[in-house]
Amino acid sequence: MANLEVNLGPLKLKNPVLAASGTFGFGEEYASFFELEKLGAVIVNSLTLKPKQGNPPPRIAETPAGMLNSIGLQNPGLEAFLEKDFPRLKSLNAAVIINIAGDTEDDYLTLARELSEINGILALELNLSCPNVKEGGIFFGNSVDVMSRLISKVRRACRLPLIVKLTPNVTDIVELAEAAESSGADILSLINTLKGMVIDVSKRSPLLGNITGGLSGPAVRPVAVRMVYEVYRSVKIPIIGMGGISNLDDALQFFLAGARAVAVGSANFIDPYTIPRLISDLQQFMESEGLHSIDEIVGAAQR
Amino acid sequence: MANLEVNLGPLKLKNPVLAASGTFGFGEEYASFFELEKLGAVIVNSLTLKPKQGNPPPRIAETPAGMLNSIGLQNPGLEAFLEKDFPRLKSLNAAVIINIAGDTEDDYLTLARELSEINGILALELNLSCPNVKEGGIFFGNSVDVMSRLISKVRRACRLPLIVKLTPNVTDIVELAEAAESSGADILSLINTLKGMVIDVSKRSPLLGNITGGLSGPAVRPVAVRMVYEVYRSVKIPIIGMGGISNLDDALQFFLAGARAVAVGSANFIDPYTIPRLISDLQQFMESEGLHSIDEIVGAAQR
Amino acid sequence: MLAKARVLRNEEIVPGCYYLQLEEWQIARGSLPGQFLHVRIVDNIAPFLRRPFSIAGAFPDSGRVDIIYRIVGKGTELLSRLGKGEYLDCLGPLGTPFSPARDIAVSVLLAGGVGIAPLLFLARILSGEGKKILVYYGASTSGELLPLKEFLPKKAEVFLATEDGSAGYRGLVTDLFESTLVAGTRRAEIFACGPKPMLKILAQKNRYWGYPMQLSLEERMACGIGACQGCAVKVRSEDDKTGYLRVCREGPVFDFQEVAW
Amino acid sequence: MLAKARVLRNEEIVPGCYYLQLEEWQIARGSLPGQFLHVRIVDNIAPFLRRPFSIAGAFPDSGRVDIIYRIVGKGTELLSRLGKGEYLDCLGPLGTPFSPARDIAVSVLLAGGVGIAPLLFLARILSGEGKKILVYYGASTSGELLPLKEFLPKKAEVFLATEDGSAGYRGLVTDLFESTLVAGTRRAEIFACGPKPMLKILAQKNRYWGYPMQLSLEERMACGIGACQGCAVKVRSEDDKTGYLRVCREGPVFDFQEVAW
Ligand SMILES: Cc1cc2nc3c(=O)[nH]c(=O)nc-3n(C[C@H](O)[C@H](O)[C@H](O)COP(=O)(O)OP(=O)(O)OC[C@H]3O[C@@H](n4cnc5c(N)ncnc54)[C@H](O)[C@@H]3O)c2cc1C
Ligand SMILES: Cc1cc2nc3c(=O)[nH]c(=O)nc-3n(C[C@H](O)[C@H](O)[C@H](O)COP(=O)(O)OP(=O)(O)OC[C@H]3O[C@@H](n4cnc5c(N)ncnc54)[C@H](O)[C@@H]3O)c2cc1C
Ligand SMILES: Cc1cc2nc3c(=O)[nH]c(=O)nc-3n(C[C@H](O)[C@H](O)[C@H](O)COP(=O)(O)O)c2cc1C
Ligand SMILES: Cc1cc2nc3c(=O)[nH]c(=O)nc-3n(C[C@H](O)[C@H](O)[C@H](O)COP(=O)(O)O)c2cc1C
Ligand code: FES
Ligand code: FES
Repeated sequence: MANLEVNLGPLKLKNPVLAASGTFGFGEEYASFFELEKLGAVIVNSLTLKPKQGNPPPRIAETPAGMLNSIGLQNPGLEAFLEKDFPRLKSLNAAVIINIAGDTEDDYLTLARELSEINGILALELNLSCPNVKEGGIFFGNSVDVMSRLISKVRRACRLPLIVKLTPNVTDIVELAEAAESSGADILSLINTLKGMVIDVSKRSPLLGNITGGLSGPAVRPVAVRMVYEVYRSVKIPIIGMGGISNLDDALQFFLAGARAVAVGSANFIDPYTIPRLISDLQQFMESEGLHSIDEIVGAAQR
Repeated sequence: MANLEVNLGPLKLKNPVLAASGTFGFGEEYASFFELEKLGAVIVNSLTLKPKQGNPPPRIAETPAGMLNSIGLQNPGLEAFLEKDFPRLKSLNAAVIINIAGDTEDDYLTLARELSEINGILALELNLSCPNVKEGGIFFGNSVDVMSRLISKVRRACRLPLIVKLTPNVTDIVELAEAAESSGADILSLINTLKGMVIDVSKRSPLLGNITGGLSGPAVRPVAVRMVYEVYRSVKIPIIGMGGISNLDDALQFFLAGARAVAVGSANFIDPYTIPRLISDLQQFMESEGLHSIDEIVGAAQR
Repeated sequence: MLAKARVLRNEEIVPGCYYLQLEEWQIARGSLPGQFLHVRIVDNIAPFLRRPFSIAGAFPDSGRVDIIYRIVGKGTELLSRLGKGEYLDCLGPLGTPFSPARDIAVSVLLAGGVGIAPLLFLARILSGEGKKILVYYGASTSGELLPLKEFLPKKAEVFLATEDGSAGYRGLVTDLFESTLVAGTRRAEIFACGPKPMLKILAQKNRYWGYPMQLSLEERMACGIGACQGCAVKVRSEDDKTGYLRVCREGPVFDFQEVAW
Repeated sequence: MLAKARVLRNEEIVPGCYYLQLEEWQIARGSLPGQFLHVRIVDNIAPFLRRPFSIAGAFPDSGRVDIIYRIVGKGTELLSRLGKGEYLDCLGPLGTPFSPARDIAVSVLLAGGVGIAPLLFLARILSGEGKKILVYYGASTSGELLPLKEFLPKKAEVFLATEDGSAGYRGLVTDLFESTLVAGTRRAEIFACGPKPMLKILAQKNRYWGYPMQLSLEERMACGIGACQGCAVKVRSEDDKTGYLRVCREGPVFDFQEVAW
């Protein structure tokens, strides 16, 4: 039987298919469909230091082959998470990666430090698509300097494998990827959502309560695959690819472009069995192609 | 009857629906479906100084709710265009806007100067999604400095209304739009294509001959509408909106976001009658809503 | 649960409004009034998201589950093309159902438009429990009113309102209800579903009337199961703090006092 | 032109391969062998682009236009679900047709797989002009071979090849043709359509054989009418310069000497 295990630098996964942050809650809901231990890992909803209410509704808009969301990082905050959600998630035998977000460097650092103390966390994923309130709202992930400083500090504050999730809303994704690598990231996640909006023509106003939202789903896949392809050529650390994956063919595009693992986001909403099906299709694919490890095809489309 | 005329600064159009550059050839093919004089204007294929062969095939890939193209600016060059294509286009009574592209500043300047001498051209559109060979391949549209310098020079070299077409593959579209305005652009076109790629899984290689291509179609519409919405707030010059428009509702999203005219691209490939139908639907809409001019709803969704 | 439900019937009953009967035994057995199905209309990327519809009836003995829907966009338009014998991908039953009080014998069901759907299911169940059912049902014009006889228990009393007066009371259904009301004289509880403005008016007025009242709300959904936080509705807790709850999980049925309009 | 063509028949004739008969009088009257239709499979955004298919037959007297297609992906899969009486949005006839020489009495039609489609149309027309028709037709296995009798004029002579030898000659159809060839003894012209590797081999060999030869090529298309430059094929002019021509406009039929492989 083909071996689905992968090593992403310091992070060892039983298989390379993850649930993307924000699309899988804290796992509970999907546990009624299948056993969470099947997953490579669950990347939980972005967690902030204090509880966050999130944005006013509507928060969801359908778009051609995709969707916009403006959840606004609604989450119970670190304390409640550690008390309630985390133990439940662990009791469901999920491999857990915690995605963290903040308004200031200090937020990230406190989260990283405190989560470092907790047993049973596989890795941290830094969500950099957040505006830095101290620097006038510039996004952590949009500026090489702001990002690099943050990553270096978090790197020192925490002993867990560090995944940095890059935003695609930038001129040069390669420059940011390289900076993340040299600031101490162990792994890169690509991509977060593209910034977009829908206007409700009948109301002559933006549809989302928050005006703009993040575009995800099959529509963005060509952008995501391109970014993985470009980043793979210029960094040495492993990449988790995501953006519009819903089946084996989609996932293989990412592996061939250079991702060593993939994450499934919006597709979970369409079919809750997307991830377990993808894992078993991948297993079958590897067997029929005689692959011993997914590494054999990672980056194979590079030329 | 509702008046469809619009003024985009110095550019007066009989209606606000244009054919987007690169998707309408030099007009000839569509002239067998309807009279080109119906259109607000035809923005022709990007024109370069010398003839350009374009990229190796395949040049087209279908994507979810969209497509990638890597035509690579194939065109006959200025001389042949002026000799053959332009007179034919004029004889079809089309209002003509010329989109120009170059590898160097000099290319753009020569094109702008020579086209300024020609009668019957409504405006020039600067395609900035081209790498500047002299500056090591950085895209004209990605850097405020490189772009601003180019626009200022072209501005001085030409007496025609100057449209600047921005690329969406940037961190801050507003910054670029403001720079284009202050360098002398009369009008902005948003958006060009998003950079993407598709991998042919069966061949384990990029599908397009050129590896990457430009994403267009309904998939990108949320990104395009958002950029028009953001740019409208910060510049005074008029905007031509485009990206995934195929019907009245799509076009209205752009008008409400802040575009004073729209252009239709990929949708022409799906239904060659898209533009004339959109014009008559728009006319009907304005009449049933009692609008005297499209200006009455431009930017109405801003809040 | 996720299931392929077979279409038994899918017919336009009044212009623009369809009655869809499905066969799916597990869903039929598990459903309670107020819950909904989240359906995937085509096995394709357009439309991308699932669509939520209230369960208008569930019959454990025949495996039947009903939905009543109005065509408003691409998804419902495609749904209307689904033929008998074809299959519909359904996630459900989802959400928190109505929770009628044991000891209140009179149930007022107040609906605007297609909001009647979940109340039809509720009426059947409550009637089976021996309760008295009063249905207040409004639409903009008579052509939009569903033929309720087909769906309601015989004993239910129906009061109609249309905005143009083409059937029943001329005006809003909330006004009709108010006009028939001798506040406080009768112990009853209200279950309502319809457009947001109607529910908002009801909630405001009921602060004076003082009935127990449950509302079924709508919000745009992605997952439908509680994972994405997409279907947020603003609520106010007893200590007057606001926050968001999920229409798909804590809802779609909420106590009227909970909702922060 | 753009037209809605009514489906007369849409049936699987060999596994994975469908025969589609359409009724559209103007297209039926205007079509020539080698031209194609660019069809929009659903009135929806998925799949987004049109799909090109060669015209396998056009009958001006009955308004019928035929297509033969193999299921390879989502578009053709959806096309196969189209039922009799439904309509298909067709753009066409498009492209430059085959241009047979007046004075050559023998026509060799050389096809691999579903590449036979445009040649069936050509055979009927050429046969009507009194020409002798030799059809060389190859596939990987006999199960993939279309029942040519149904489509070809009676007088046409057919030579089959399968790669596994399950029918006719064992091997490539190009080899079969070569093996029956006494070069230069006969005046004939060749029309070929099939997978690119097959056409490439043919083009190379024909430099020695020296027949007039026209090839029908495929390339991914967007507009189908010549506007987007998407369907580029590399060609070599007489002075050995290369450039790109459009499969949808200058093609799909090209002289074998023109194509730069
Ligand atoms: C819990 C619940 C129960 C519902 N029950 C019924 C019912 O019994 N009968 C009925 O006719 N309708 C019901 N609706 C509304 C129904 O979901 C929408 O009419 C439907 O989703 C519209 O889809 P569309 O593609 O036709 O419209 P479009 O406008 O094209 O849909 C675009 C997007 O907006 C969403 N959307 C549009 N309107 C609504 C809405 N009112 N509520 C939530 N999402 C919306 C769609 O789901 C989709 O994601 C219910 C909604 C909810 C939340
Ligand atoms: C001039 C011409 C004539 C053709 N005639 C026939 C015919 O008579 N019978 C037949 O079965 N097929 C024919 N083809 C090929 C046919 O167009 C493709 O098989 C079809 O487009 C595949 O669509 P799909 O959605 O099933 O496949 P997918 O692979 O899902 O399609 C994805 C995209 O790739 C394009 N594509 C995939 N394969 C091809 C191909 N071989 N050529 C061009 N585009 C392709 C599709 O059009 C679409 O844009 C012809 C192609 C051309 C260019
Ligand atoms: C509803 C929703 C909520 C999301 N929330 C988060 C989040 O909290 N943190 C984060 O880093 N990414 C978040 N994302 C982004 C996803 O993790 C993922 O990067 C993106 O959706 C692309 O993948 P997809 O196309 O498979 O959905 C969210 C996406 C969606 C659709
Ligand atoms: C096949 C194709 C070729 C294009 N060529 C050009 C071009 O030469 N110059 C240019 O400025 N934009 C070009 N574009 C971009 C379009 O003008 C337009 O900005 C973009 O496609 C978004 O609009 P749409 O989604 O309606 O297609 C091209 C687009 C397509 C699809
Ligand atoms: S729709 Fe996802 S939480 Fe309700
Ligand atoms: S497909 Fe557009 S030019 Fe041929």
